[in-house]
Amino acid sequence: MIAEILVWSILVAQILLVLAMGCAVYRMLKGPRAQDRVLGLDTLYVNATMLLLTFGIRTASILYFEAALIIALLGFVSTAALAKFLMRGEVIE
Amino acid sequence: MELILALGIGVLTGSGVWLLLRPRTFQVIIGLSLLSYAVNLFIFSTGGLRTGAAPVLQQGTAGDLSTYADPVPQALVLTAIVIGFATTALFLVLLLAARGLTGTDHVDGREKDR
Amino acid sequence: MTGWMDHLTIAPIVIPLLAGAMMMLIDERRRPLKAALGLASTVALLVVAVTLLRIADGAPPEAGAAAVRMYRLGDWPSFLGIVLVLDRLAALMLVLTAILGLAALVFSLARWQKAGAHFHPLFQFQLMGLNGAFLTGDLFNLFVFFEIMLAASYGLALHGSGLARVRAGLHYVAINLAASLLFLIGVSVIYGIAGTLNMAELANRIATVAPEDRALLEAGAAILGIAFLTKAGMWPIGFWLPNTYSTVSAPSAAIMSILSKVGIYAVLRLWLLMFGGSAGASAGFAGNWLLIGGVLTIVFGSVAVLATQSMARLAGACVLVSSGTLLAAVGMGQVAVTGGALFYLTSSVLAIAGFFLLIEPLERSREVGADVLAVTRAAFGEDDEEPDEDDEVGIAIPAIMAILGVSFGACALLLAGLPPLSGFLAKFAMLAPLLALDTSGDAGVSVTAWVLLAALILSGLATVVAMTRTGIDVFWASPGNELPRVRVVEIAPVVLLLSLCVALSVGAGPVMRYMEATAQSLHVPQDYVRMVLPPPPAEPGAGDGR
Amino acid sequence: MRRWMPFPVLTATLLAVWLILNESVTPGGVLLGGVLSVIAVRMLLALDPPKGRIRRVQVAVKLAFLVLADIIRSNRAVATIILRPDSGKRTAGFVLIPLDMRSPYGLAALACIITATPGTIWVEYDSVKHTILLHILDLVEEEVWIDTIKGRYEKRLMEVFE
Amino acid sequence: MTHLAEVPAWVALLTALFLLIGAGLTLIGSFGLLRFDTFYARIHAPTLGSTLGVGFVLIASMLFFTVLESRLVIHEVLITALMIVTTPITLMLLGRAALYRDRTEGNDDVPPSQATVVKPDVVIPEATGDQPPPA
Amino acid sequence: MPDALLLLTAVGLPFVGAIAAGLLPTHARNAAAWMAGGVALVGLALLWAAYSTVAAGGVLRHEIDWMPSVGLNFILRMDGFAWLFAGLISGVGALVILYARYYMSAEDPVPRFFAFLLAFMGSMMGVVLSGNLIQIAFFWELTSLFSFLLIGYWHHLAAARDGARMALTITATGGLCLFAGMLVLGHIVGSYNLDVVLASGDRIRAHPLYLPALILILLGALTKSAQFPFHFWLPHAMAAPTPVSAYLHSATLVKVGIFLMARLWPVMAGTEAWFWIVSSAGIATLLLGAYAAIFQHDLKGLLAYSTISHLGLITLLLGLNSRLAMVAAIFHIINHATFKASLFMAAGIIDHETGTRDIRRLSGLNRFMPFTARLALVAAAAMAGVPLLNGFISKEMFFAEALSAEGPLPPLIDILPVAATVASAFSVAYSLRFIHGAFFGPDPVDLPRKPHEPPSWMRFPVEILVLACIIVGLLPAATVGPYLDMAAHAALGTATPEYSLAVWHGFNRPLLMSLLALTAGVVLYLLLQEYLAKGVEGAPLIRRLDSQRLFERALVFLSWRLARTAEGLLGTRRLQPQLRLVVCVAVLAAGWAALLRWPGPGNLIPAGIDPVLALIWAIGAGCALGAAWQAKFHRLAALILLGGTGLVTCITFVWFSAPDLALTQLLVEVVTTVLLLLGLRWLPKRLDLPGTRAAEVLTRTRRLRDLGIAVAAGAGMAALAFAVMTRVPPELLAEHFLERAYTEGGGTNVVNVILVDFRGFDTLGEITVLGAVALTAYALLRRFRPAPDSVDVPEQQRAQSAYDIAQPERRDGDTVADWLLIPSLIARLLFPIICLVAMFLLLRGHDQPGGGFAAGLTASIAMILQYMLGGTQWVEARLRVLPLRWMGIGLLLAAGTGLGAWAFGRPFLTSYFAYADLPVLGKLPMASALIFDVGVFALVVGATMLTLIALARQSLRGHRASAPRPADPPALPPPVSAPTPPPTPTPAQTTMGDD
Ligand code: NA
Ligand code: NA
Repeated sequence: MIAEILVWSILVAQILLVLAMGCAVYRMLKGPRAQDRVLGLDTLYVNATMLLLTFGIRTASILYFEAALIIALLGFVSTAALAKFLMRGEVIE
Repeated sequence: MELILALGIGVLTGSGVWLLLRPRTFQVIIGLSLLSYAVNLFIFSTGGLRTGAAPVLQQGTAGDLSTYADPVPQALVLTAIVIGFATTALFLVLLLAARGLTGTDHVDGREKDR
Repeated sequence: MTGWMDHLTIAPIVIPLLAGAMMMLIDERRRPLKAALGLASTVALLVVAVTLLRIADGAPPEAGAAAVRMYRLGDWPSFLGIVLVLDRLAALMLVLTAILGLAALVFSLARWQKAGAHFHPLFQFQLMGLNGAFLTGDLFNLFVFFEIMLAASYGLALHGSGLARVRAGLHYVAINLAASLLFLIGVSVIYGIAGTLNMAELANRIATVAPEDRALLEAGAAILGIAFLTKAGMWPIGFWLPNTYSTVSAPSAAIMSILSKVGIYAVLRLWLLMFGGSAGASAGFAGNWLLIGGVLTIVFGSVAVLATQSMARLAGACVLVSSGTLLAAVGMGQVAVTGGALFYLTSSVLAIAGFFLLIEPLERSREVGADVLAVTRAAFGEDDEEPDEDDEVGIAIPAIMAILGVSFGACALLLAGLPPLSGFLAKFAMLAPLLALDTSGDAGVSVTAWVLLAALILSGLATVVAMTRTGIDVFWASPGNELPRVRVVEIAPVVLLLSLCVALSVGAGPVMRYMEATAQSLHVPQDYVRMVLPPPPAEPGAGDGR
Repeated sequence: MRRWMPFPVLTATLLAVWLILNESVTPGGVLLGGVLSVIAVRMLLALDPPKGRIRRVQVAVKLAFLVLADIIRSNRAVATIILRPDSGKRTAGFVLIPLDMRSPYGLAALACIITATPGTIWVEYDSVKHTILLHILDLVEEEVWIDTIKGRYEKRLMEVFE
Repeated sequence: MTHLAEVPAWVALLTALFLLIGAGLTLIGSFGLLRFDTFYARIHAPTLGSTLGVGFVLIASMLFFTVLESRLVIHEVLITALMIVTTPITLMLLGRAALYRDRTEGNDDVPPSQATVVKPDVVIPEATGDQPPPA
Repeated sequence: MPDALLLLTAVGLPFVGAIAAGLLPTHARNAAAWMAGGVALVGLALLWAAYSTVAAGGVLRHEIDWMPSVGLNFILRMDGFAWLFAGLISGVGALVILYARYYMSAEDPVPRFFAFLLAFMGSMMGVVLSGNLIQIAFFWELTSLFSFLLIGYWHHLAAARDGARMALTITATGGLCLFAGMLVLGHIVGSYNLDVVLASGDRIRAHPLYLPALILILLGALTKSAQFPFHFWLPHAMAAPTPVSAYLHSATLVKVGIFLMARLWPVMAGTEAWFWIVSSAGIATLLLGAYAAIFQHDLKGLLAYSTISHLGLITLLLGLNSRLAMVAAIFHIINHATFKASLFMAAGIIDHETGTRDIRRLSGLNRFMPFTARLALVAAAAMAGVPLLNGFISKEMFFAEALSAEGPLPPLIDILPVAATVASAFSVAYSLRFIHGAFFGPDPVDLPRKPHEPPSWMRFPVEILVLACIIVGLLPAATVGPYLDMAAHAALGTATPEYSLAVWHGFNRPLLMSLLALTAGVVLYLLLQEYLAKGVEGAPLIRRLDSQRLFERALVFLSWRLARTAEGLLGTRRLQPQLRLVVCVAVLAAGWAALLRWPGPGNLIPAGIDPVLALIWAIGAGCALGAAWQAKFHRLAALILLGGTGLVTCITFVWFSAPDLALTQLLVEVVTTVLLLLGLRWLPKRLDLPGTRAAEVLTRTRRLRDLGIAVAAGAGMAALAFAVMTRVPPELLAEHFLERAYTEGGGTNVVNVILVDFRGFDTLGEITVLGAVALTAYALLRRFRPAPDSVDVPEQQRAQSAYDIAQPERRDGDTVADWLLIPSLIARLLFPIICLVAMFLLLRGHDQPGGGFAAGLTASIAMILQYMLGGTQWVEARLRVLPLRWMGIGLLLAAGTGLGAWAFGRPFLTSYFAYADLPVLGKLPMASALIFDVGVFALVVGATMLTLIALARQSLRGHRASAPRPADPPALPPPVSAPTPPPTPTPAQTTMGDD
């Protein structure tokens, strides 16, 4: 029963997170400005980190931790690059 | 589950092919990237889809296919990702060189007559 | 596995790898050192390749002992790990690669090595990729070596940069990337259905594939085939080939003349291994398509030969004709024809490479292409190239026009398949068994044989017309040009390659015997399979002491 | 010691990160982690990080809890704004805040705090006029925000870093 | 999913609760991306996820694995710390970039730069390949 | 002398001589002539040595293995027939060489001439002495080749080039047909050996492939022998030096076709097809050639058409299927060789001494070169068939055959005597024209040179030949009789008919015809005087039938216009159609293969659909479609959406148990995004400009088609993926890997063990790819030249810089410095942490997700971040990454690990692992695979950095281009083609960061 609750709540949490990702993707698709799209991508990365963590719980496996760690550590690099491009027209000067 | 992934692969392939056939080099490189996602997923999927069965063994044991996913496609995909990464980089540099020399980003290095 | 000789099989891969890696550590300004290293490596490759050829040819086929040598990488059992397999075909291709490599490298010493950065390591990787592709007995490893070969060829194709080269290079890379994706799809379908990547094991399993899976397996093979055929330049997916080959630098083009044959090699190897006589329901799969594709390629190649004015494009079109010929011959699926086709392959690879190397000195005498190099050398950007200290110092060789003329004539004869050089014998070696194929009754010459005969004759004719036109243009109709400055290192490789064709012509008997033995073992790959996958008890106790 | 370990806090932090990553504390692991941490710090030194160190750890810890509380509060506030049906009537806006703090580490910490706290974001910094421009989702009164930032965070951060 | 039954009930319940709170907060934050009508409002939205959202999920994860594996599993702490440090970088960079773009376009609803002199000819239209989508 | 040596010398010596002559210095004309003459004389001596055997009906034979397995041996064979031809080749050859010694001018590179001539002679010998069908074709093509070189010897003349090309095109084409015909003939007989072939006449004629073989072989023979309708190349070949014409068109080249027809006559003639083809070609050629010859104004042109006509005569004789006619043909071959060679030489003398060959300008030369005139008169008389000369005798034989011919075509048979007489009359007319036009009449005016007799040695060959004409004409049986007999017997075997060689056969019908022809010829010539005096070019009636023009047009059309059109239609040089074809062909091939045998159901039951993953894929699909939609006008959006797709792919990898893949995918994703963004800066702006309506419709159609292809490819791929996913093969390789990864590979992360151990070779290859690509990218970027419109510093930077400058209290670069102040500080602090994580991933890769590649990318990203937020110059002043060194060391490490196994007598890449039990530190895994992985790591770092840095450094170029500052080392000249950028107020600041 308890396990059942856990299973379901993980599922619900994941669905919530995926919906959150959907919101982010909406911004990526819709814009209207480039900064909105970048913001969407950044949000998508954050949400994906959490999705991976919930997935770890769901499968009781810590093997997916590294992927989440990498997103947290390096996911910002691409968004930072995009922001730099918007501000300076060039990523590396 | 298989159906979802298959459809996903299909959409990626379709989008990739569409872009591959476009006239701008940037479109082509995005298309190639999408296609390599599709192909990587495809290779990956040939080993069958297993959830929560990463092929990482317990210390000191031998594994078997009933508890672990097929590691071979994964290894192949890893190689394919690396090679795909390398070739994407090369294609990018090349399209920049072409853009610089020809002045256009058309795949043929010259604008088609309107 | 103890003797050093045992490791010889992998030497063709390791030598250029080490040479290339070492070159990365050498400063770009110390080019003579790199060149010396490259030369040493390539000469070593030639020696090794010839030794391997002798080893592969050691056991006569009728003696029952297989002329196949296997090298198990990582000491894993052959079905498990990656194996290298040396048989006559692989050895032949290795020797060809080494010869072309040496010729192209020597040629490049005159000026091309300086036309851009990192020529030498890329060249070594090119050789490594080619050798690996010929040696490997594993389908995915074949992909990897294809990629090495292609990656290096991208570099060599773009070597020297410049508008035309980059424009054609873009197409070349784009299409090959697409083809590589197809390669991957094909390989993974085959793995997903047959469950193995080892080519010998694959040959074993093909007959036992469940009927409901067979369609997928064949679809995978078809996709794989398209990948190979794209690289081989088959019509209508090989238009990139003449465009690319005609723009790349001469030494790159020379080495690329075998690159297009890798696609053919792969088709030959895999098709005969997978869909040979023992493939059960799949035997002979898509053979007709190879034949049709081959003939269409010959036709298109001939048209392109006629339609072109530049020598480089002409050479590119000749590559198409040669590819088409080989595909059609392979598609016949007959041992004797395959033997002739291998002879043809050897002859045409040498001839086309020689022609590519010849074109540049010839173009130099004409004003049109004279400053191609100058343009590409126009330093642009962060250029820290050393000044061209000795570029124009080279003395014009006496009677150079005569040497160039004779060489051109030899190329024309070889490409058109006219006597007395090996091109003629090669055609004969394919056509004679082709006509003799079906001697049941008196009528016996099949329609396909007629078609192929006609295609070959007409392609020869087209080549004669085009080469005559070009030759007259270059040698006869433009008397005003001054003698081109050609260095010995530029003309020597051409002479070497063409002399080899003469040698092929004179020594046609033994050469043909080798080719026939090769074809025989390709068509009856049991020896190959048995050698790669020995009976179970032979499995060594792996793991101990690892 | 200084020579080999110029940033002891950072080195220790790195070692901790290493041990947490490896999820084990064995002598070998500590030794390896220590060596790697020292090397990593030396690599950082090559990049000329500005001088500066944490002077008052206590304040720092207090500030951390304060920020945590603020974050929780702001989360609630922002969530409410998002879910409120009449969120269109918000009074979002920019506010310009003059700063006294000069320490780059302090500024960095302040930026992290402000940006990490939902509802506020650091938009622009002017090194000539020493002002920051913030965007605030629920800007009721500018002065309140200036006081909050300066009094609540900047003062404490200056204690820590200057 | 047998292993999920291996943890005690309280752990399971707490894990479930934290997960739902974290995911819910994240969704609310992301929902803000849809709700708000200006970029500067939207830029606040993801912080919900990157602070408490991720925090709750990480607590859930730490709790769950610590109990499941019967050892202290705290490496999730790293993720929290990194999130707190890296998210601001992105948002700060992005916010300022947006401000620049809005200023050069002369949008009214952003504060002008604190310039004392602005040369009229320095206003240059956007440079990226990103035009507003055609109507 | 042994047969072998004799035969090999006969064929080989000319080639050896050719090479020797070719190596002589350009001015060594005497040496070359002596050498050539010597070779010809040796040839004659050899024939003399062989005569006794051959005359006794014997055959000299020598066989060498060549390609025995395909039935091709090098066989030399000399019988009487071949002997006769060899004699003509050597004899006429010797005379021509002597003649040429005096004919060729000092300016010509004579050694080359003799080299070609000797090579040609060798090829001719090869043809006549071949004992193998393929070998005949082999030497046949060589004769075409060397005749091409001889005809084009004076290649500075356009006529020589065109003539040579035409000759080669026609004869080589024929040669290829002949080759095919020989293949078929060999297939019919089952052997290429001439002896076997000559013994299989009945089999050949009865074979269903007889007709194809016959047609192909005759195509070769008739083209070579200039038979209608392939005759037109021959007159154009007259652009050759006259010795060449004398040689090629009297005794050798054009006789090769005749030789072959005669050689194969016993086995291929005697059928209706033979009669039809050969005799009709012969009669047409005979008449046409003779008719056209009358109207030529060029002496050599006249001789050329007369040659055509005489070749037609011989062909006609061969076509009559009569043995006696065959003998007559052989006889006429000899006669024609003698009188025609001498006439060519005479024409050459006239040309040489007067400077022209135009009959309209020549006149009365008899007074200036009486001796030559007399010689020419006799030779021309022989050509005209005047009694007491050799031409008369063979012509009589021809008339006799014409009268007695039988065949399947009665009308042809009926007109044969008439045609023979008419042609003979024509030949009288053109012979008269030759002699009368050149030697008689008033003194010539306005000749380029003052005519006089040639050097006596130059006339000598003519004298010899004319003497032969007379002697044979007077005493045929005593002189040529034995040789003709020998040749006929060799060609026909025992079935040689009785014939008599006599000057006088009584007053019979052939004689009547001869007289008629002589009279008619004279009358005709007289009647034509007025017309010919007008000097109109070409023969009336057939002037419009200009085969040469037709040929040139056809050639240009076929080999040029048609080919270009066809190439355009069948091929393309544009990328889009090529890619479209590749995709379509792949889809069709796979579809065809799959539908050929419809696939059955899979053996796995698909798992239920997880709503989470389904939603994730909805997102992924949305991103992919969005990227496809936006990639043209919103590149940045497409790039961002691509990132979304990548993330979904990564989540999928996690979902289906592939943590390593997820990790790698993510890292690659980040680096790729940065990479593409770096590139975006150099791409042109794109505006959505509407085109014309027609263009819009076309575009829409194209897009619809591409959409169709994309949908088909996507659907096909989805179906294939589904099908493959739902089946698992009975035996999977994976089973073994899982079993042995730890026990034998020493690692728990099976994927990593596969990568560094089981299939480490793949990984070695993969990093080599990476290295090669990085080198290529670097090399390309070194030569990178930005497009003019993107060379400037980006607008944003200019605007921000201008803003800073406009503010009195700000310095240039403050805006960006303020903007990056905090991010760059945090990024610097993150640097050691990211490096630590990289190490972590590297060291644990063998057991847990990670590995060298992931670690290398992580470390690279750490560096990239610094470059991004600190600026290139700032970073490079502080950290010197030497990417090439990393790459080299990495590759050597990886390869060295492989080689290390050799020391232990194991194959390449055999791994070693153990757990070292150290004090304090405890058990530590020691695996060679780790060293390998470190190599991978180093290479990945090096390759990634090399590419990225090279790309990033291009930005510096923009700054330099807009403001070259002396402080920037190394100072570069601005690009040549780049327009001068608009002046900026002050130099742009490139150094960033907080200084
Ligand atoms: Na499968
Ligand atoms: Na915030």
